Amino acid sequence: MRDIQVLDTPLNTQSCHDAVVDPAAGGIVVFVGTVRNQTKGRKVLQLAFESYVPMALKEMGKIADTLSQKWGILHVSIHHRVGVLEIGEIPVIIAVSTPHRQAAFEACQYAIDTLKKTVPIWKKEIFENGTVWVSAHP
Amino acid sequence: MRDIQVLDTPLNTQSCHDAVVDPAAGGIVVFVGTVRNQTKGRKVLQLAFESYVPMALKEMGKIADTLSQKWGILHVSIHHRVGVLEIGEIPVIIAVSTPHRQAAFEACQYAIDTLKKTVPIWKKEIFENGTVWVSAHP
Amino acid sequence: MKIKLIAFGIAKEIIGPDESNLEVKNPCNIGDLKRILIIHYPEFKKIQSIKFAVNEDYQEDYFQIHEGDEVVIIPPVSGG
Amino acid sequence: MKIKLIAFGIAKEIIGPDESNLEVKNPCNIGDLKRILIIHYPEFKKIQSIKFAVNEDYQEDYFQIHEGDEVVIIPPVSGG
Repeated sequence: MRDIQVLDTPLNTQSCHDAVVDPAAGGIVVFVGTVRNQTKGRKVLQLAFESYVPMALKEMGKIADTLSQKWGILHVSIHHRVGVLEIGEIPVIIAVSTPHRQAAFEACQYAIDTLKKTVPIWKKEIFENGTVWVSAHP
Repeated sequence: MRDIQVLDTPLNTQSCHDAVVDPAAGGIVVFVGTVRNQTKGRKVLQLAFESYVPMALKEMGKIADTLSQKWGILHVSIHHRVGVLEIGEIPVIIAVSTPHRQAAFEACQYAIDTLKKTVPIWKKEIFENGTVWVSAHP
Repeated sequence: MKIKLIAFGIAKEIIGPDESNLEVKNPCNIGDLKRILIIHYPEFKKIQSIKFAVNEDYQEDYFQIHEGDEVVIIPPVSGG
Repeated sequence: MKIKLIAFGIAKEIIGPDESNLEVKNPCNIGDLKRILIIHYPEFKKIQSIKFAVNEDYQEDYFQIHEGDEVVIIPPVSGG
Protein backbone atom coordinates (compact mmCIF):
# COMPACT_ATOMS: atom_id res chain seq x y z
CA MET A 1 0.00 0.00 0.00
CA ARG A 2 1.18 3.49 -0.66
CA ASP A 3 -0.42 6.45 1.05
CA ILE A 4 0.99 9.63 -0.48
CA GLN A 5 -0.59 12.97 0.33
CA VAL A 6 0.04 16.71 0.29
CA LEU A 7 -2.14 18.28 2.98
CA ASP A 8 -2.91 21.76 4.22
CA THR A 9 -3.99 20.52 7.66
CA PRO A 10 -1.85 19.29 10.61
CA LEU A 11 -0.08 15.96 10.04
CA ASN A 12 -0.48 13.04 12.41
CA THR A 13 2.25 10.51 13.22
CA GLN A 14 -0.20 7.82 14.30
CA SER A 15 -2.03 7.98 10.94
CA CYS A 16 1.14 7.36 8.95
CA HIS A 17 2.14 4.57 11.34
CA ASP A 18 -1.27 2.93 11.04
CA ALA A 19 -1.14 3.10 7.23
CA VAL A 20 1.91 0.80 7.09
CA VAL A 21 1.02 -1.83 9.72
CA ASP A 22 1.16 -5.39 8.33
CA PRO A 23 1.23 -8.90 9.85
CA ALA A 24 4.32 -9.65 7.75
CA ALA A 25 6.16 -6.58 9.07
CA GLY A 26 8.94 -6.96 11.61
CA GLY A 27 9.75 -3.27 11.77
CA ILE A 28 8.31 0.14 11.06
CA VAL A 29 10.48 3.23 10.86
CA VAL A 30 8.83 6.63 10.98
CA PHE A 31 10.60 9.89 10.21
CA VAL A 32 8.89 13.03 11.47
CA GLY A 33 10.28 16.39 10.37
CA THR A 34 9.58 19.23 12.78
CA VAL A 35 9.93 22.99 12.44
CA ARG A 36 12.97 24.12 14.40
CA ASN A 37 13.02 27.37 16.31
CA GLN A 38 16.27 28.48 14.69
CA THR A 39 18.42 28.04 11.62
CA LYS A 40 22.15 28.77 11.68
CA GLY A 41 21.62 30.57 14.98
CA ARG A 42 18.92 32.86 13.60
CA LYS A 43 15.53 32.74 15.31
CA VAL A 44 12.78 31.37 13.05
CA LEU A 45 9.17 32.49 13.65
CA GLN A 46 7.36 30.34 11.09
CA LEU A 47 7.92 28.34 7.92
CA ALA A 48 5.76 28.69 4.82
CA PHE A 49 5.61 25.72 2.43
CA GLU A 50 4.25 25.71 -1.09
CA SER A 51 4.10 22.85 -3.57
CA TYR A 52 3.44 22.11 -7.20
CA VAL A 53 1.08 19.43 -5.96
CA PRO A 54 0.43 17.11 -8.93
CA MET A 55 4.14 16.84 -9.68
CA ALA A 56 5.01 16.50 -5.97
CA LEU A 57 2.68 13.49 -5.75
CA LYS A 58 4.25 12.05 -8.91
CA GLU A 59 7.81 12.49 -7.57
CA MET A 60 6.86 10.97 -4.19
CA GLY A 61 5.38 8.08 -6.17
CA LYS A 62 8.79 7.58 -7.82
CA ILE A 63 10.37 7.44 -4.36
CA ALA A 64 7.83 4.79 -3.36
CA ASP A 65 8.72 2.82 -6.52
CA THR A 66 12.37 2.82 -5.51
CA LEU A 67 11.55 1.73 -1.95
CA SER A 68 9.66 -1.26 -3.34
CA GLN A 69 12.28 -2.21 -5.92
CA LYS A 70 15.39 -1.66 -3.84
CA TRP A 71 14.27 -2.50 -0.29
CA GLY A 72 11.19 -4.66 -0.86
CA ILE A 73 9.15 -2.59 1.55
CA LEU A 74 5.64 -3.71 2.44
CA HIS A 75 4.02 -0.28 2.71
CA VAL A 76 4.92 3.39 2.69
CA SER A 77 3.10 6.48 3.87
CA ILE A 78 4.37 9.95 2.93
CA HIS A 79 2.48 13.04 4.10
CA HIS A 80 3.76 16.54 3.37
CA ARG A 81 2.13 19.66 4.65
CA VAL A 82 1.78 23.02 2.88
CA GLY A 83 0.87 26.45 4.23
CA VAL A 84 2.26 28.35 7.18
CA LEU A 85 3.66 26.23 10.03
CA GLU A 86 4.52 27.27 13.57
CA ILE A 87 7.58 26.06 15.54
CA GLY A 88 7.16 22.42 16.53
CA GLU A 89 4.63 21.67 13.79
CA ILE A 90 5.26 18.84 11.35
CA PRO A 91 6.04 19.52 7.67
CA VAL A 92 6.63 15.89 6.71
CA ILE A 93 6.11 12.33 7.94
CA ILE A 94 7.44 9.21 6.21
CA ALA A 95 6.56 5.74 7.54
CA VAL A 96 7.89 2.52 6.04
CA SER A 97 7.27 -1.10 7.01
CA THR A 98 9.50 -4.03 6.05
CA PRO A 99 9.93 -7.67 7.12
CA HIS A 100 13.32 -6.84 8.71
CA ARG A 101 14.23 -3.60 10.45
CA GLN A 102 17.51 -2.74 8.71
CA ALA A 103 15.69 -2.26 5.39
CA ALA A 104 13.12 0.01 7.05
CA PHE A 105 15.83 2.34 8.37
CA GLU A 106 17.62 2.49 5.02
CA ALA A 107 14.45 2.94 3.00
CA CYS A 108 13.07 5.66 5.27
CA GLN A 109 16.33 7.59 5.20
CA TYR A 110 16.56 7.28 1.41
CA ALA A 111 12.99 8.55 1.16
CA ILE A 112 13.52 11.73 3.18
CA ASP A 113 16.93 12.43 1.59
CA THR A 114 15.45 12.06 -1.90
CA LEU A 115 12.28 13.99 -1.09
CA LYS A 116 14.44 16.96 -0.13
CA LYS A 117 16.25 16.79 -3.48
CA THR A 118 13.54 16.00 -6.01
CA VAL A 119 10.03 16.78 -4.79
CA PRO A 120 8.74 20.21 -5.90
CA ILE A 121 8.05 21.74 -2.51
CA TRP A 122 9.52 25.04 -1.37
CA LYS A 123 10.10 26.38 2.09
CA LYS A 124 10.31 30.02 3.09
CA GLU A 125 11.81 30.86 6.47
CA ILE A 126 10.03 33.72 8.19
CA PHE A 127 12.29 35.71 10.52
CA GLU A 128 11.53 38.76 12.63
CA ASN A 129 12.97 41.01 9.95
CA GLY A 130 12.39 39.27 6.65
CA THR A 131 11.91 36.04 4.76
CA VAL A 132 14.26 33.69 2.89
CA TRP A 133 13.47 30.96 0.35
CA VAL A 134 15.60 28.07 1.58
CA SER A 135 18.36 26.87 -0.80
CA ALA A 136 17.40 29.41 -3.46
CA HIS A 137 20.72 31.23 -3.49
CA PRO A 138 24.26 29.84 -3.65
CA MET B 1 14.17 13.92 28.71
CA ARG B 2 14.32 10.18 28.85
CA ASP B 3 11.18 8.10 29.06
CA ILE B 4 12.16 4.46 29.60
CA GLN B 5 9.52 1.92 30.49
CA VAL B 6 8.80 -1.81 30.56
CA LEU B 7 5.05 -2.27 30.27
CA ASP B 8 2.60 -5.15 30.31
CA THR B 9 -0.04 -3.21 28.39
CA PRO B 10 -0.21 -2.34 24.65
CA LEU B 11 2.38 0.17 23.46
CA ASN B 12 1.44 3.35 21.64
CA THR B 13 3.50 4.98 18.89
CA GLN B 14 1.99 8.42 19.41
CA SER B 15 2.95 8.42 23.12
CA CYS B 16 6.61 7.76 22.36
CA HIS B 17 6.56 10.38 19.59
CA ASP B 18 4.98 12.95 21.89
CA ALA B 19 7.58 12.26 24.61
CA VAL B 20 10.43 13.48 22.35
CA VAL B 21 8.88 16.56 20.72
CA ASP B 22 11.01 19.69 21.18
CA PRO B 23 11.12 23.16 19.58
CA ALA B 24 14.86 22.63 18.94
CA ALA B 25 14.25 19.33 17.12
CA GLY B 26 14.53 19.15 13.35
CA GLY B 27 13.80 15.46 13.16
CA ILE B 28 12.25 12.61 15.08
CA VAL B 29 12.88 8.98 14.15
CA VAL B 30 10.64 6.31 15.60
CA PHE B 31 11.32 2.60 15.36
CA VAL B 32 8.36 0.32 15.99
CA GLY B 33 8.97 -3.41 16.28
CA THR B 34 5.98 -5.54 15.35
CA VAL B 35 5.28 -9.24 15.83
CA ARG B 36 5.64 -11.03 12.49
CA ASN B 37 3.36 -13.86 11.47
CA GLN B 38 6.28 -16.12 10.60
CA THR B 39 9.94 -16.75 11.31
CA LYS B 40 12.17 -18.59 8.84
CA GLY B 41 9.04 -19.73 7.02
CA ARG B 42 7.42 -21.21 10.15
CA LYS B 43 4.03 -19.82 11.19
CA VAL B 44 4.15 -17.94 14.51
CA LEU B 45 0.98 -17.80 16.64
CA GLN B 46 2.15 -15.54 19.47
CA LEU B 47 5.30 -14.24 21.15
CA ALA B 48 5.83 -14.29 24.89
CA PHE B 49 8.26 -11.76 26.39
CA GLU B 50 9.73 -11.76 29.85
CA SER B 51 12.19 -9.37 31.40
CA TYR B 52 14.44 -8.90 34.39
CA VAL B 53 12.86 -5.49 34.75
CA PRO B 54 15.16 -3.49 37.08
CA MET B 55 18.22 -4.49 35.07
CA ALA B 56 16.41 -3.96 31.76
CA LEU B 57 15.64 -0.38 32.79
CA LYS B 58 19.28 0.09 33.84
CA GLU B 59 20.61 -1.26 30.52
CA MET B 60 18.19 0.90 28.55
CA GLY B 61 19.44 3.83 30.60
CA LYS B 62 22.98 3.04 29.43
CA ILE B 63 21.75 3.11 25.83
CA ALA B 64 20.20 6.53 26.50
CA ASP B 65 23.54 7.71 27.94
CA THR B 66 25.31 6.70 24.73
CA LEU B 67 22.69 8.43 22.58
CA SER B 68 23.30 11.66 24.49
CA GLN B 69 27.08 11.42 24.46
CA LYS B 70 27.59 10.19 20.92
CA TRP B 71 24.73 11.78 18.98
CA GLY B 72 23.70 14.70 21.20
CA ILE B 73 20.06 13.70 21.10
CA LEU B 74 17.47 15.97 22.67
CA HIS B 75 15.13 13.28 23.99
CA VAL B 76 14.60 9.54 23.86
CA SER B 77 11.62 7.34 24.62
CA ILE B 78 12.02 3.55 24.89
CA HIS B 79 9.02 1.39 25.69
CA HIS B 80 9.26 -2.40 25.81
CA ARG B 81 6.32 -4.68 26.36
CA VAL B 82 6.25 -7.95 28.29
CA GLY B 83 3.65 -10.74 28.35
CA VAL B 84 1.99 -12.60 25.49
CA LEU B 85 1.68 -10.66 22.23
CA GLU B 86 -0.46 -11.46 19.20
CA ILE B 87 0.66 -11.04 15.57
CA GLY B 88 0.84 -7.32 14.65
CA GLU B 89 1.23 -6.19 18.26
CA ILE B 90 4.17 -4.02 19.27
CA PRO B 91 6.97 -5.38 21.51
CA VAL B 92 9.13 -2.26 21.33
CA ILE B 93 9.09 1.40 20.37
CA ILE B 94 12.11 3.71 20.33
CA ALA B 95 11.71 7.41 19.52
CA VAL B 96 14.61 9.85 19.30
CA SER B 97 14.68 13.58 18.57
CA THR B 98 17.71 15.52 17.38
CA PRO B 99 18.42 18.94 15.87
CA HIS B 100 19.36 17.30 12.53
CA ARG B 101 17.80 14.18 11.05
CA GLN B 102 20.90 12.13 10.23
CA ALA B 103 21.76 11.83 13.93
CA ALA B 104 18.22 10.71 14.74
CA PHE B 105 18.41 7.84 12.23
CA GLU B 106 21.83 6.71 13.49
CA ALA B 107 20.92 7.02 17.17
CA CYS B 108 17.61 5.17 16.79
CA GLN B 109 19.24 2.34 14.87
CA TYR B 110 22.04 2.07 17.43
CA ALA B 111 19.44 1.96 20.20
CA ILE B 112 17.43 -0.95 18.77
CA ASP B 113 20.57 -2.86 17.69
CA THR B 114 22.04 -2.50 21.19
CA LEU B 115 18.77 -3.23 22.99
CA LYS B 116 18.62 -6.57 21.19
CA LYS B 117 22.15 -7.39 22.37
CA THR B 118 22.30 -6.14 25.96
CA VAL B 119 18.88 -5.63 27.54
CA PRO B 120 17.70 -8.61 29.64
CA ILE B 121 14.48 -9.40 27.82
CA TRP B 122 13.66 -12.82 26.40
CA LYS B 123 11.29 -13.82 23.67
CA LYS B 124 9.63 -17.20 23.24
CA GLU B 125 8.08 -18.01 19.88
CA ILE B 126 4.84 -19.93 20.18
CA PHE B 127 4.16 -22.21 17.20
CA GLU B 128 1.27 -24.58 16.55
CA ASN B 129 3.34 -27.48 17.82
CA GLY B 130 5.73 -26.09 20.39
CA THR B 131 7.69 -23.13 21.68
CA VAL B 132 11.26 -21.88 21.17
CA TRP B 133 13.29 -19.42 23.22
CA VAL B 134 14.78 -17.17 20.53
CA SER B 135 18.62 -17.23 20.25
CA ALA B 136 18.98 -19.66 23.15
CA HIS B 137 20.65 -22.41 21.13
CA PRO B 138 23.56 -22.20 18.70
CA MET C 1 4.51 30.19 -30.65
CA LYS C 2 2.90 30.78 -27.24
CA ILE C 3 3.81 28.78 -24.16
CA LYS C 4 2.37 29.03 -20.68
CA LEU C 5 4.82 29.60 -17.82
CA ILE C 6 4.05 28.71 -14.21
CA ALA C 7 6.44 29.46 -11.38
CA PHE C 8 6.81 28.49 -7.72
CA GLY C 9 8.83 29.66 -4.74
CA ILE C 10 11.37 32.34 -5.49
CA ALA C 11 10.69 31.99 -9.23
CA LYS C 12 7.13 33.14 -8.62
CA GLU C 13 8.44 36.20 -6.82
CA ILE C 14 10.62 36.97 -9.84
CA ILE C 15 8.12 36.54 -12.67
CA GLY C 16 5.01 37.45 -10.69
CA PRO C 17 2.22 35.43 -9.13
CA ASP C 18 0.14 34.89 -12.25
CA GLU C 19 0.65 32.45 -15.09
CA SER C 20 2.44 34.28 -17.84
CA ASN C 21 2.22 33.61 -21.53
CA LEU C 22 5.52 33.88 -23.31
CA GLU C 23 6.00 34.26 -27.07
CA VAL C 24 9.01 32.20 -28.24
CA LYS C 25 10.42 31.17 -31.62
CA ASN C 26 9.61 27.68 -32.89
CA PRO C 27 11.52 25.38 -32.38
CA CYS C 28 12.41 26.12 -28.77
CA ASN C 29 13.86 23.73 -26.27
CA ILE C 30 14.26 24.03 -22.49
CA GLY C 31 17.83 25.32 -22.89
CA ASP C 32 16.59 28.10 -25.22
CA LEU C 33 13.83 28.97 -22.76
CA LYS C 34 16.32 29.22 -19.91
CA ARG C 35 18.39 31.75 -21.90
CA ILE C 36 15.27 33.76 -22.81
CA LEU C 37 14.13 33.83 -19.19
CA ILE C 38 17.47 35.12 -17.95
CA ILE C 39 17.30 37.95 -20.49
CA HIS C 40 13.72 38.85 -19.49
CA TYR C 41 14.34 38.37 -15.75
CA PRO C 42 18.04 38.90 -14.87
CA GLU C 43 17.19 37.98 -11.25
CA PHE C 44 17.32 34.32 -12.31
CA LYS C 45 21.08 34.63 -12.63
CA LYS C 46 21.26 34.81 -8.83
CA ILE C 47 19.33 31.57 -8.31
CA GLN C 48 21.34 28.48 -7.34
CA SER C 49 19.88 26.41 -10.17
CA ILE C 50 16.67 26.36 -12.16
CA LYS C 51 14.98 23.25 -13.45
CA PHE C 52 11.96 22.92 -15.67
CA ALA C 53 9.04 20.55 -15.75
CA VAL C 54 6.67 19.80 -18.61
CA ASN C 55 3.68 17.54 -17.95
CA GLU C 56 4.75 17.10 -14.34
CA ASP C 57 8.16 15.65 -15.18
CA TYR C 58 11.59 17.23 -15.02
CA GLN C 59 12.93 17.88 -18.52
CA GLU C 60 16.49 18.50 -19.64
CA ASP C 61 17.85 21.29 -21.86
CA TYR C 62 17.37 19.34 -25.12
CA PHE C 63 13.63 18.79 -24.52
CA GLN C 64 11.53 20.38 -27.33
CA ILE C 65 8.69 22.58 -26.15
CA HIS C 66 5.47 22.54 -28.18
CA GLU C 67 2.84 25.24 -28.77
CA GLY C 68 0.50 25.38 -25.77
CA ASP C 69 2.80 23.42 -23.45
CA GLU C 70 2.64 24.33 -19.80
CA VAL C 71 6.21 24.83 -18.61
CA VAL C 72 6.84 24.99 -14.88
CA ILE C 73 9.88 26.78 -13.46
CA ILE C 74 11.33 24.77 -10.55
CA PRO C 75 13.77 26.71 -8.37
CA PRO C 76 15.85 24.67 -5.87
CA VAL C 77 13.41 22.54 -3.89
CA SER C 78 13.47 22.59 -0.09
CA GLY C 79 10.71 20.34 1.18
CA GLY C 80 10.84 18.24 4.30
CA MET D 1 28.47 -19.98 51.71
CA LYS D 2 24.93 -19.56 50.37
CA ILE D 3 24.06 -17.54 47.26
CA LYS D 4 20.66 -16.88 45.76
CA LEU D 5 20.20 -17.81 42.08
CA ILE D 6 17.53 -16.25 39.88
CA ALA D 7 16.97 -17.32 36.29
CA PHE D 8 15.05 -16.06 33.27
CA GLY D 9 14.01 -17.41 29.89
CA ILE D 10 15.38 -20.80 29.03
CA ALA D 11 17.56 -20.75 32.17
CA LYS D 12 14.42 -20.65 34.26
CA GLU D 13 13.11 -23.72 32.45
CA ILE D 14 16.38 -25.50 33.27
CA ILE D 15 16.75 -24.68 36.97
CA GLY D 16 13.05 -24.35 37.74
CA PRO D 17 10.75 -21.37 38.23
CA ASP D 18 11.65 -20.62 41.86
CA GLU D 19 14.68 -18.84 43.27
CA SER D 20 17.15 -21.49 44.27
CA ASN D 21 19.70 -21.29 47.03
CA LEU D 22 23.04 -22.78 46.13
CA GLU D 23 25.76 -23.78 48.56
CA VAL D 24 29.19 -22.90 47.13
CA LYS D 25 32.73 -22.82 48.50
CA ASN D 26 34.15 -19.46 49.52
CA PRO D 27 35.80 -17.82 47.60
CA CYS D 28 33.73 -18.32 44.48
CA ASN D 29 33.77 -16.18 41.38
CA ILE D 30 31.40 -16.11 38.42
CA GLY D 31 33.65 -18.49 36.44
CA ASP D 32 33.51 -21.01 39.30
CA LEU D 33 29.73 -20.66 39.50
CA LYS D 34 29.40 -21.30 35.77
CA ARG D 35 31.33 -24.58 36.12
CA ILE D 36 29.22 -25.63 39.15
CA LEU D 37 26.00 -24.86 37.30
CA ILE D 38 26.99 -26.96 34.29
CA ILE D 39 27.72 -29.89 36.60
CA HIS D 40 24.36 -29.48 38.40
CA TYR D 41 22.41 -28.74 35.21
CA PRO D 42 24.10 -30.26 32.14
CA GLU D 43 21.39 -28.67 29.96
CA PHE D 44 23.34 -25.41 30.21
CA LYS D 45 25.98 -26.93 27.93
CA LYS D 46 23.47 -26.64 25.07
CA ILE D 47 22.85 -22.93 25.60
CA GLN D 48 24.52 -20.52 23.17
CA SER D 49 26.09 -18.47 25.97
CA ILE D 50 25.31 -17.68 29.57
CA LYS D 51 26.02 -14.38 31.27
CA PHE D 52 25.60 -13.44 34.90
CA ALA D 53 24.42 -10.31 36.63
CA VAL D 54 25.01 -9.24 40.21
CA ASN D 55 23.29 -6.11 41.49
CA GLU D 56 21.67 -5.54 38.09
CA ASP D 57 24.98 -5.34 36.22
CA TYR D 58 26.68 -7.87 33.98
CA GLN D 59 29.72 -9.36 35.69
CA GLU D 60 32.68 -11.20 34.16
CA ASP D 61 34.22 -14.56 35.20
CA TYR D 62 36.71 -13.00 37.64
CA PHE D 63 33.97 -11.24 39.69
CA GLN D 64 33.97 -12.45 43.33
CA ILE D 65 30.59 -13.50 44.68
CA HIS D 66 29.81 -12.73 48.32
CA GLU D 67 27.62 -14.52 50.86
CA GLY D 68 24.00 -13.57 50.28
CA ASP D 69 24.57 -12.11 46.79
CA GLU D 70 21.72 -12.43 44.36
CA VAL D 71 23.13 -13.84 41.14
CA VAL D 72 21.00 -13.70 38.02
CA ILE D 73 21.51 -16.13 35.16
CA ILE D 74 21.15 -14.31 31.83
CA PRO D 75 20.71 -16.61 28.83
CA PRO D 76 21.05 -15.01 25.37
CA VAL D 77 18.74 -12.00 25.32
CA SER D 78 16.20 -11.58 22.51
CA GLY D 79 14.21 -8.44 23.19
CA GLY D 80 12.86 -6.11 20.54
